[in-house]
Amino acid sequence: MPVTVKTFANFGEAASALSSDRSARYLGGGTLVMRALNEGDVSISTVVRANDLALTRIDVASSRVTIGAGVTFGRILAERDLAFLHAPARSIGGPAVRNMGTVGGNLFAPSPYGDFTVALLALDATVSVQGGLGARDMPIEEFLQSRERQSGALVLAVACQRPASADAFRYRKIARIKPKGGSVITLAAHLPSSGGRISGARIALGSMAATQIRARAAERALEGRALDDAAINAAAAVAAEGVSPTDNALGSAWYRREIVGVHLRRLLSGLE
Amino acid sequence: MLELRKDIFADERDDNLKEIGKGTQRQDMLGHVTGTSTYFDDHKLQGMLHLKVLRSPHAHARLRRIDTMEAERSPGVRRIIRGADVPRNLNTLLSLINFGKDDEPSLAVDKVRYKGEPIVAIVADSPREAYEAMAKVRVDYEPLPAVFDVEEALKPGALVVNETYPKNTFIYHDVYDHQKLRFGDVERGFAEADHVLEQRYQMSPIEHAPTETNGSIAAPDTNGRYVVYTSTQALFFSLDTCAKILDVPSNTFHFIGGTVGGGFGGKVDTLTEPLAILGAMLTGRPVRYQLGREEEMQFGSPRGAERIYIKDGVMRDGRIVARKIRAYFDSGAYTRLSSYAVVKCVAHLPGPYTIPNVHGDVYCVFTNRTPATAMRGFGVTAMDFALECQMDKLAHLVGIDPMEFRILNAYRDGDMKAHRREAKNTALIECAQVAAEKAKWPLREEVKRMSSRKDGGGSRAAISPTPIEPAPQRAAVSQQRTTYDRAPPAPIHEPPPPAPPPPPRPQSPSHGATRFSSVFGTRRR
Amino acid sequence: MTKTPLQFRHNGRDVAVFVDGGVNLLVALRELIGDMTPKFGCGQGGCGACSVLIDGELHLSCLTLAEAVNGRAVETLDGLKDGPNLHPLQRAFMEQFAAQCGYCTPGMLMAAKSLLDRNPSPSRAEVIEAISGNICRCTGYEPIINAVLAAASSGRARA
Amino acid sequence: MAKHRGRGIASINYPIGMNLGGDPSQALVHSNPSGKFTVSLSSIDLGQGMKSVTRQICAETLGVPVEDVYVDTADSDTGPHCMGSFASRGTHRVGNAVMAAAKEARGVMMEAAAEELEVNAADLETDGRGNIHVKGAPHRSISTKDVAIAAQFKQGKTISGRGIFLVPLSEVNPETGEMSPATCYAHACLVAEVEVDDETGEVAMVRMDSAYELGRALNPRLVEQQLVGGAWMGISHALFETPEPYYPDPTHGPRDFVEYLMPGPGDTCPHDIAVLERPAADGPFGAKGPGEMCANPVLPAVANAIFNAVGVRMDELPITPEKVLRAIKAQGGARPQARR
Repeated sequence: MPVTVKTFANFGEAASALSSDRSARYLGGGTLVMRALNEGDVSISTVVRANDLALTRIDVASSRVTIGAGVTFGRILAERDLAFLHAPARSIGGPAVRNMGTVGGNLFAPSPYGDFTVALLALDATVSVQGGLGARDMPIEEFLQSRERQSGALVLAVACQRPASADAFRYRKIARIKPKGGSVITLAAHLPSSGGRISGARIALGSMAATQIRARAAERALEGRALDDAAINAAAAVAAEGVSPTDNALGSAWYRREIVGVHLRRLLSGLE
Repeated sequence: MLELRKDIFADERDDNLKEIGKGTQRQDMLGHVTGTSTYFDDHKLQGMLHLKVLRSPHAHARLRRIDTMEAERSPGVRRIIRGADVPRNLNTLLSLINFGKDDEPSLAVDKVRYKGEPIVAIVADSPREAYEAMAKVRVDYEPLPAVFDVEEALKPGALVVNETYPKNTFIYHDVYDHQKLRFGDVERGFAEADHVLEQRYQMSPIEHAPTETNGSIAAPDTNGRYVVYTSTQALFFSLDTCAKILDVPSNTFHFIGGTVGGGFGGKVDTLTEPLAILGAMLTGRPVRYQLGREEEMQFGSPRGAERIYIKDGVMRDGRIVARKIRAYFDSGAYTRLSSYAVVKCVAHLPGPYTIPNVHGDVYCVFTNRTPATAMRGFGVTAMDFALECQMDKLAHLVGIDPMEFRILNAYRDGDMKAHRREAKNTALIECAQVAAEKAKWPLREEVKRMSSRKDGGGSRAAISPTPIEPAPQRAAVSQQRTTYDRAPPAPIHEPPPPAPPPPPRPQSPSHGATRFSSVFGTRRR
Repeated sequence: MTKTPLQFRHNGRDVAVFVDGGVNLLVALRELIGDMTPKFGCGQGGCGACSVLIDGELHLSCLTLAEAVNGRAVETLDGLKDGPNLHPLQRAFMEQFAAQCGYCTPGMLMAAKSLLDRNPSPSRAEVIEAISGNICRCTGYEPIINAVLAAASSGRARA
Repeated sequence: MAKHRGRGIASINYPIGMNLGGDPSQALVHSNPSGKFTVSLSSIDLGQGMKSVTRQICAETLGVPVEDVYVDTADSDTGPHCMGSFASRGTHRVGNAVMAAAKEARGVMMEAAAEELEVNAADLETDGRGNIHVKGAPHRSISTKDVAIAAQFKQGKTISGRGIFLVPLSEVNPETGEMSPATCYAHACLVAEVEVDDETGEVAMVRMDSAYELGRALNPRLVEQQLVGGAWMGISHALFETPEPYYPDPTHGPRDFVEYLMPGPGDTCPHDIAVLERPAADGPFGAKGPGEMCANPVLPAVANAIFNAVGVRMDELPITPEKVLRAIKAQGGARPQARR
């Protein structure tokens, strides 16, 4: 079947079109869907686009920021109020990919992609999803666990709390190639503190399981402690707990397990 | 930063030249920066069709049935090409120089021997329609066990990869399963040596990864011929290969190329031209066949893997007295050019050093992986890696500075090389001296004074007595075993006894291709 | 196959074509407009050979749905020259011998232009970042980095 | 955590042209009526500079400015046979063929000039700026343009030449491997410095110093292109590249440029190169070929530098962080060798 492109002015209509047609894919920034079409993926015969302005809105007015699913990484980098997300945004692709790839699309990007989502997971983001039956917000963790079933849904936006300070959120992508490369491991840590003690740490890892996951043992190791060498070493020592990486062209499961603690320690201690 | 050291070898050069030696701008640079350099794909032909190839998902399988009925009826399909449509569906690239037997089909017929082997070609109005038709081709595979390791493939009873070579090795001189190098007596050398070091090296395959993938456009020309725009690295090589496979006179084709988006050896194999031309012949329309990036990476031929064993005997004073090498080139499922690389590798032994006793056995081995081909440094890159890592270990072992160790053993003018030709025009010592100077690597004065033009020849020009039959294994003498020593695997299988090569048989090609020359006693069948 | 009309500005000139559904901008530029300067290197977004500017912003034409540029302005290497005069980047690429096979050059130049349009005095690190989505297999990148830096300083000299 | 630096070296040689010879190339050179020359080849320029280096060889041989020569490559109807662009044979084989063709064309050009100046051709020389004059008497001169016009319209001569270069095929002895593989060899020695992270196994290039002997640098800028780009490819082969990351296990093959690893523009390092020229007896102006050999010394130099840095021998390519880390762990930690 030839490919049909359907463009909607309203995301609700786009969502309906997606959920009613198994061969339909949402175009987003095009980096996933156009590649699939270029490579002869004949399972796609409808491409759905939405021009709804809501999809490209950025709201930074309050301590909770909302980013439309259609916002590109290039736009995030241009937004001074989103400085805490600049490191993850810059870690994606080259400049051209960043001008195309979107926050929403990144949620669906298969390994070794999806680095921005690691940051969102550490920031405990919520994902607004428009399905055939209406819109709802879900925690990003729940979204990722059910991602396979979300392919007929349309993500509208993500939202997260702004970290209290620049130091409270850290991000690092370990890649073989510089300055741009696929992820061997991607790490993000949100480290809220009160009275000098970590409270409610969230550490997220990319390329360490089928989807982005949290390093819960490492989070627990930091909880209630000052971010000193002892706490950092304790977290690093258990960084590999609960991970299930696989071999791929960028690194083996063995290697990822070996170095995840090293890189977590370096991230937490602020070392290169 | 590049510095011309005109002071060195100045007496051998006439530098009184006008154009030579100048950094003149490239003739093609303006075209490159304006985007007007014309690559094969920059030819826009009216009514052009697109060719896509269905590839095997199995590394080794029997093809029980290929059903293209539904695909033939798919919208936009102009023609489906199967193996039976290819006039001469068996070829080996170097048949053009009479080296090796035809062993590779353009489209697989009864068996596939590597993952990605082409089975059916689809010519359609658009790439999308070709892909849709491809999804409708039904192939009934009977998966077979596969072999991926060169030494596994040589074990007795190993499955046969390529029936043309039932022992899974290319055949040299009609009798040997490898190419030999025999110069002096390595066993005697090892017996005399203060240290013996045996090591194993492995290089995995490498993809050429040119930014332009392999491809070609073939179109009926106004005079009954076919014009072919191509990314080939070797215009007549590809032209004559197509003439043979399509069984037509070579002047049927007008090949145009010359501006290519990188090759590095990966555009010699003539992967796309025969099918693009056949598509044009069968449809009467221009046909474009360009590999996608994933196809190029996974199924475009790579630089083949090599496994290399080196055993060296070295004296305390740093002289290497014996070097024995056994190497396996992983050719993948078909020969392509690996057979040639083996001989080039043998010629390269033992590296740029004068060693009185050298013994080499190099094998071209078939496995169920993508056929390998030429790449920049063909036949030499992996061997140089092994040799130079080995040199570093030897220097460490005898406690000599590694730069001085190389200069000490470097070949010089007048020395005899292991392939029994006199070394001339050598310059390894000077390169080492200048590199050391650049890197501020300290060398002793006497080493700085050494020269490629001094102290060569004489006893270094001699060929030591060389046993015809391999000498029997001697009992281990008082050699130091070292921390590098690892138990080397025993030889996998003995070569057949030497036999004289049969007399050459005259042969004339029945196809239209030009026969360039004749190499070895091995002849195309 | 149903075709969709598409109109956009191509290097300052209005063009209109009909495209097949799902066709990318690279195919539209090369096969329908006849602008062969953007190159196919991968179709995956990994090599940058097809880089173009859309409304002044660097994009990969192979991953851009052709229909999505309707009414927008597309710039390719073919539009980089000012009449017969080479752009400073083109001159710098020549002077630095920053091309061998030349296949990545159109994408490199567009990526570099995108940088200099926004940042006329980039650091070496910024140049490296700007071309990080473009693969070159021949040059080892060093001459390309030097060419972009040289073009930037020649631009400053003129200003 | 510690990062360790180390230096390693390698020295190599490389044969020029197809092994055993038997790989001819032809060239045709002809002038138009204005004394501008075209070289017709079927050879390929895949970035190495075939068009440019043969252009300079032709101009030098003819004795005309390089602007008066253009090279047309790779049309099987107009370009005579060439074996192809591989085996570092372009400069040597095609260069020699072009030189032979240009010599023949020059002979006709000098005869035609001699007829116009009414002297013996042996008494003439070119000035490289488009003029032919009597030796020792520069005022008795004629431009190549006027010679070409006279040859075409008055004398009825074609200023053209044919060239072929063939190293005759060598046989190989099956028992001893005795053969004549190549007529000349290029040489190189390279020092690599690396930095190894002993907790992650990552290797970063610090710098390279090298010397390459190439017979003659016909165009130093093109030589530099080959050596700089080739050394980058050597780093790539040493540390990154493979379509089979777990060879001989064929799984997990890369599908794109994210998964197929090559050094990015941020992975380069300073590289200081010296070029030596020891002319080859049968090279065009002594030239050998820089193209194929330039990556080769980098691979072992990097492996040897890693040993110097952390004391582990890396005998399998590519040298991934995983392989380095496994080796460091197997020996119980980094063991830096004597700094050199």
